[in-house]
Amino acid sequence: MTAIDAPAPVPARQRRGFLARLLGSEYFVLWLTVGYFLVLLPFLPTLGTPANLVNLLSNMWPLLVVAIGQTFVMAVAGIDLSQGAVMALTSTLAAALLATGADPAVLAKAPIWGVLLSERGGLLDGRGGVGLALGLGLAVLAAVAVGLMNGIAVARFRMPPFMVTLVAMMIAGAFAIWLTQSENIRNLPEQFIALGKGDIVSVYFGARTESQLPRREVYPLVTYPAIVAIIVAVLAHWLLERTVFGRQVIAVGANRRAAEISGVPVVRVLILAFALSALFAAIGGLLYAARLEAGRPTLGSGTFLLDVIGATVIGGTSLFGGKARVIWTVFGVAFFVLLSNSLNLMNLSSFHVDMVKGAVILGAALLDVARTRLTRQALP
Amino acid sequence: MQTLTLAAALAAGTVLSAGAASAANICFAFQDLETEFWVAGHQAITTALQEGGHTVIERNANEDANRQLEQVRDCIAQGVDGIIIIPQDGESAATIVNEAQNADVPIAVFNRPPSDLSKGIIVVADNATIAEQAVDFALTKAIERAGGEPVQPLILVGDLGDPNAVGRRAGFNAAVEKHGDAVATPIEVASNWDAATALSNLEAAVTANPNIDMLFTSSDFLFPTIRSVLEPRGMWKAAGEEGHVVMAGLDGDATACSLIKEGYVDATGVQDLYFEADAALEALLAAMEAGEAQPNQVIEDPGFALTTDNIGEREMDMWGCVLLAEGFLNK
Amino acid sequence: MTWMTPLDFAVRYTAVLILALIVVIFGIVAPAFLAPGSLMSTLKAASFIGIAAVGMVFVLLTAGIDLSVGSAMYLAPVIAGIAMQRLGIDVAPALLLCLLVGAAIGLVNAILIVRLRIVPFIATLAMLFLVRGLGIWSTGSRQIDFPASMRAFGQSALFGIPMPVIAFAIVAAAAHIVLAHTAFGRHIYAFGNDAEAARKAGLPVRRMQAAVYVICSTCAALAGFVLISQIGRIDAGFGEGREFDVITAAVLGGASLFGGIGSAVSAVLGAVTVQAVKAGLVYAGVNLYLQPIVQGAIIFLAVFLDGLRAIRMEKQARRSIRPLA
Amino acid sequence: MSALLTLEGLGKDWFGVPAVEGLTLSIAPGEVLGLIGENGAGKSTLMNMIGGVVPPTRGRMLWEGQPYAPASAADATAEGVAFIHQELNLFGNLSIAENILIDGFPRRMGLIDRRAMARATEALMARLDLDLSPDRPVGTLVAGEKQLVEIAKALHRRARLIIFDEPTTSLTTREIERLFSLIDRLRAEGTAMIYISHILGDVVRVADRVAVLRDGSLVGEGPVDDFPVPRMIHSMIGRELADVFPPRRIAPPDAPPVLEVEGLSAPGVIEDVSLTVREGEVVGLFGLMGAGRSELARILFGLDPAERGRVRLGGQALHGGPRERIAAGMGFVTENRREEGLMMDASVRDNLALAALGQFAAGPLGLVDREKVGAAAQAMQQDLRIKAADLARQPVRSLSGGNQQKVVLGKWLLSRPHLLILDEPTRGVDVGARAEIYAIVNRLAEEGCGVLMISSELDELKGMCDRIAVMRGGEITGERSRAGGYRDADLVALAFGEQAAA
Repeated sequence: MTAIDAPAPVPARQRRGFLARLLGSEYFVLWLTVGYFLVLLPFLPTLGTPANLVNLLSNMWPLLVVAIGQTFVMAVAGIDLSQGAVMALTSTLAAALLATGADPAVLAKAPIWGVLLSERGGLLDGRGGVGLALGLGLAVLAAVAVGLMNGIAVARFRMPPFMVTLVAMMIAGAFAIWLTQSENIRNLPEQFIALGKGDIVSVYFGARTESQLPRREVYPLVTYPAIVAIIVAVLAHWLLERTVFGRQVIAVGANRRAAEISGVPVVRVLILAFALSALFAAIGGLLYAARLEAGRPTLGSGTFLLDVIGATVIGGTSLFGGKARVIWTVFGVAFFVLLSNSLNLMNLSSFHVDMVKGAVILGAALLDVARTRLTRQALP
Repeated sequence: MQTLTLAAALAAGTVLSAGAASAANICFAFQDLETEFWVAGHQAITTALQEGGHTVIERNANEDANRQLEQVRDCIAQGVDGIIIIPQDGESAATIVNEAQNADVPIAVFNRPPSDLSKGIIVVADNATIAEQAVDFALTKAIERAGGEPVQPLILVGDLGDPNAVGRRAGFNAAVEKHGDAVATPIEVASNWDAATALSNLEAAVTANPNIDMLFTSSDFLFPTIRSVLEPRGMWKAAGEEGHVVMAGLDGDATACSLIKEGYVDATGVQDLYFEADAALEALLAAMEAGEAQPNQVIEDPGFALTTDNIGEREMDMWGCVLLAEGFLNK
Repeated sequence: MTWMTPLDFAVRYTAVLILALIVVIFGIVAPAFLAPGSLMSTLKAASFIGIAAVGMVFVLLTAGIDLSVGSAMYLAPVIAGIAMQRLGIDVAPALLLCLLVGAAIGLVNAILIVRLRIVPFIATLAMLFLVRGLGIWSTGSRQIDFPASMRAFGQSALFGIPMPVIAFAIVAAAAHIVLAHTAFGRHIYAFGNDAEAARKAGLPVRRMQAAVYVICSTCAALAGFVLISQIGRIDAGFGEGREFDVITAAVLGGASLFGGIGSAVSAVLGAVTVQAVKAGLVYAGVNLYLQPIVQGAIIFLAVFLDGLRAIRMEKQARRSIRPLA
Repeated sequence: MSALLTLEGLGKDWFGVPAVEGLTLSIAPGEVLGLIGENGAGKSTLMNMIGGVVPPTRGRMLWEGQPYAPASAADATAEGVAFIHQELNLFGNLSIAENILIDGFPRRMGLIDRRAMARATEALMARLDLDLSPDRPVGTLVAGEKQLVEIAKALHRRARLIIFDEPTTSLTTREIERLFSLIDRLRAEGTAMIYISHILGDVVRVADRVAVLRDGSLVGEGPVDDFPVPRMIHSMIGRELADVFPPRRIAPPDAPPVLEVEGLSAPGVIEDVSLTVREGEVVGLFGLMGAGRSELARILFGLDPAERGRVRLGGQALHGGPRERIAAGMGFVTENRREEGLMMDASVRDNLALAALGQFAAGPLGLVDREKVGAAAQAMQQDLRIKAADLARQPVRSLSGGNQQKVVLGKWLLSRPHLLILDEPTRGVDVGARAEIYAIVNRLAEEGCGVLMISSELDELKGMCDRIAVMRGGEITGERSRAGGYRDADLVALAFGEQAAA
């Protein structure tokens, strides 16, 4: 239909059904997640136990940070396949700089040995909080450099994001493995590890009868990763929704040529979007490294990337650009994390897990399609 | 750290405690199921547990250490009585063991040792030394055959992101060094633990260097791939025949067993899968029985190289030969 | 255009020139790379990803994507292998069965995308898990050993040309004919260029869109079969992550992820280029840790040159108002 | 003469609201029916029913006396209905021949017979005086050529009813003449045609009969001779419309210049272009398609590079890209609002705010003040009378062409330009909205803004501009001022060059 004289949209009817309102809502994926949780709860009581909820949240935080980065790239109609490799690179570099010691039998052959890392530990070990901040900062900087290069290749040289970031994934990932000659770097300083699981507020359910609380029933509620992720999410939400830069990101994704003519610095916006993606991947990578207590050159490999992209897209962000919200990504990540957590709790044979996972993703997609159709009916 | 105590309205029910080992929930988290070794290990452990009347909760991490950590945490949240893991690598294993012990759940680590051996029930097999034994044997054979000429070895390296692959490569290199000038600089070929990659890379390597005398694969599962490269070139010959390339592998799977018997393969490094599985299970169940929440114990699997020389006496010590006898290779 | 400056020529045939350059450079570093046998073995190795990439081009032309190819190239040969083991069927019917399984996977993709209107990315992502799960479930994660006849087939050759290369050539030629010389093929290009206009023009849009997914999965199944027939065994991890290699090959050859641009030739070029780099690194004996880095750098360069080409062509198109003085 | 297509009491409801009501009308072979009406009058709905895109709610259609109920576009095509849309349905990545034969390739042994295809195409193209290789990709053609390809497609299908929807909007004068003589020829051959256009002069020129739609109903119908332009306008809008080109104070010739262009050249595109636009002045840029007008605009706006020459805005030399030019006070309404003007799926508000985002940002973080944006958008909506229900949610895609164009204008008005370049600002816009757009431009000029207006419609330029510069082959061939009087022949001669003037 041409848009020429499409009738003016019928004003939303006042008495729309509950279902239609639910499906049409911006928060659809949230309701989907909650619905999935509630439906499964009677069959999987463990799902709602405090211990599991704590797990759910702690699994969610780092993935969320990474997926928010992906959201920015998708908003400009790009894709970032290099996030996993960037995580690996960041975690390896940070660990090499900050380790409190290293085993020469394991790492002596690595190119970083004697340069960044030695028996006595990393270059920045033992310099207190400043050293820690510097080490993390340098590692993040390396990641951002990868992101900037991705962005420059895409924006200035018109290279397809898929290919650019795929190559970046190959190179950054292989570079990280080469740096340590495949070895993980252990002996991270206490403060670094605390970043991964240190709790700030914990709760205990039960009567206070014994003098010592049973460790198993103390649940970390507010943790460092939670705080990092929430700060990142709030800032990213602001950045995308409220700032000039954020609106320009959306404009570039919606119509690059129109954006350019309207004075949007398209090249700069594209480069920054890729840099942000790498930045957030790096932060996520540090959180993962901290909770695994090691710098890992293989972090984020395998199907991790599919989780990131899948969660972002399920949330509602479009792969074709111009349609992205951080809040959607929060919901998408919540759904994906709940999905894999519930699969863990279902006690499926490992021979069935993949099939169920595929089926649930399909189910979610189908619901989304139904919702789009219902809401489309409101507009001719 | 500040701990808030909330008097919860939730009645804290008595959680399943240890001592119920007679019919326990055991979480079995493994890193992958993609080669015969892991499939056989998985089968050995699950059947042993099920026969003991225990409930097995399986988790496959698909080679993702991070996912494995999440899976084990989910197991703990579910209130399992004990955990067996086949970790992705030593570093994540150490983290996971800590995690379990902090939650008072006994844990045993199977096959890949954590970098910290002081915690948990640990069954250790040293990839490097076992690989070194097998390669050493193969190189000795190859040097004998070469009659003075330096032997040209080739190694199919696994995924460089996998510590097992790296350990095996280290063992191979150690054996090569031991023989000094009798062995030329090895040709390294990447396989990424993938049959298709191994096929194309090995084919390229063999075309570039047709004069290979000895070949070591970091995992036995690649032998069929090797065969498909060597056979058309007339290099797939049994030990007695002209043009035999001396071959060694590692794992000790059923294919390797049959190939050793047929004379194509000369040696394979064996981890005693069944011993490892039994030892890990026994120690874990014993700890649960005793109500120990943080059992610590190191059990060593010395491993050995099954060779054309010792196959007569040690055949049934290799798990792959046992499987072979049971008809695992369903031809 | 009746004449071409060398630059125009370079712009027009970038992909071919890049491949030629790679072959020459590796040939200088490692002369063995240029031996006829070596080139043939490189082609043979390229056939695996190449066959699947040719199928992928169909999907990419419609601005779709198929992430399930890695799983299809696992499940289809697995089913064929099980049938060979249990029913004792021969290679030819097994191949047919394999292709049918591939087509069935494609049909499910097609139904999800065309009828249920799920975004291709999500639909095929779900299928990636579902199909692999089905394979793992049916094998119990164990390997499938094929009878000897399978390897006899896989290692056979015609006039000295290995079977995989022949299969690759047939698939590429057939795809080229379909895409360039049939109504169906041209309709795919039309659809990829402007789906709405294609619909308005009354083209059989839904049927066409369904067909490309069937073709893609069938090609993936064939790719898996051709590779596995050389080895005679399929392990549980086979094909995992290959979707990226397949898409890379297609895109490197010049196909666009946004539809309407690409050809069977581009998929062939892309697959052969990637494989030439990989093999070249092995011939040159480059350190294993550095191989992926060098490989990435070369692919980057190829994409970079292609980007320059696009920018230059754009400039040429703009200068059309008045003759250059 | 028996009717080819008859409509009997045809009606269509959208969500219970009638869009077309009780329409009875017929078209005979060899007849051209001019169909006019404002946007939203129901023309598209009617055409979609004839074209099989939507089924009617009430009434029926007859094709040569037989009931005609196409279930799809393909049905209608098979029956012999062809559309020449304003937005052409062509595939840029396919050749001319392939586009023409897209739904019926000649085949040999199952494959496309390329030689037969070329033959068929060449014959058709000869009929249309289109001198191009059939293998040329359509993406490389200019708009007029593309439309001829579209018509060739209809001819190839032996269409018996061809519906032209705003066919001349992107054509040059010569191409329009060619189109009209083509229509005459088709009429003589017995083809029935429906000609939809906002350019009423064109309707008078080609149509035999006129049908006027208003609010979904037929409000006037009869031979074209009974419908002089004023009556057409009256029927369409239901009231008298004052002169479409509202009178405007002529800018004083001594007003300070806003835009000064001196010797601007870009090899292969433009050569030695010099031009001045003063404060409050509307300067027209006339020329044939491909004369370099849009290219000049792109260079002025910093989208394409120039090799030599100077561009000054308010006395300041201009450098850099669009961003710098916008900051200096330039605005650019491109000829193609879908591709370059709007984010079609974004809301009206977001589109309006895009070029002036910086104005709405506050604080060191550059936070966009949403209330300020909302207020500005609302003010702009009222100011320009943009018909949209929900500025914050409604996607621009759902607006009519005229309202879309107003959104583009509004976007630039928000950035408060000193110089606004308009490239075909009324393309695909109906009479009512046109007048509104002209009024907006005039008001802008009165406020002191310089306007450079590119158009292929000579009437529009004559009605609006203080001066008209004519371009040909990338050069400015002459300039005329309103004071000196505009003569069509003179301007056209400048555009065509000497031989045409002779």
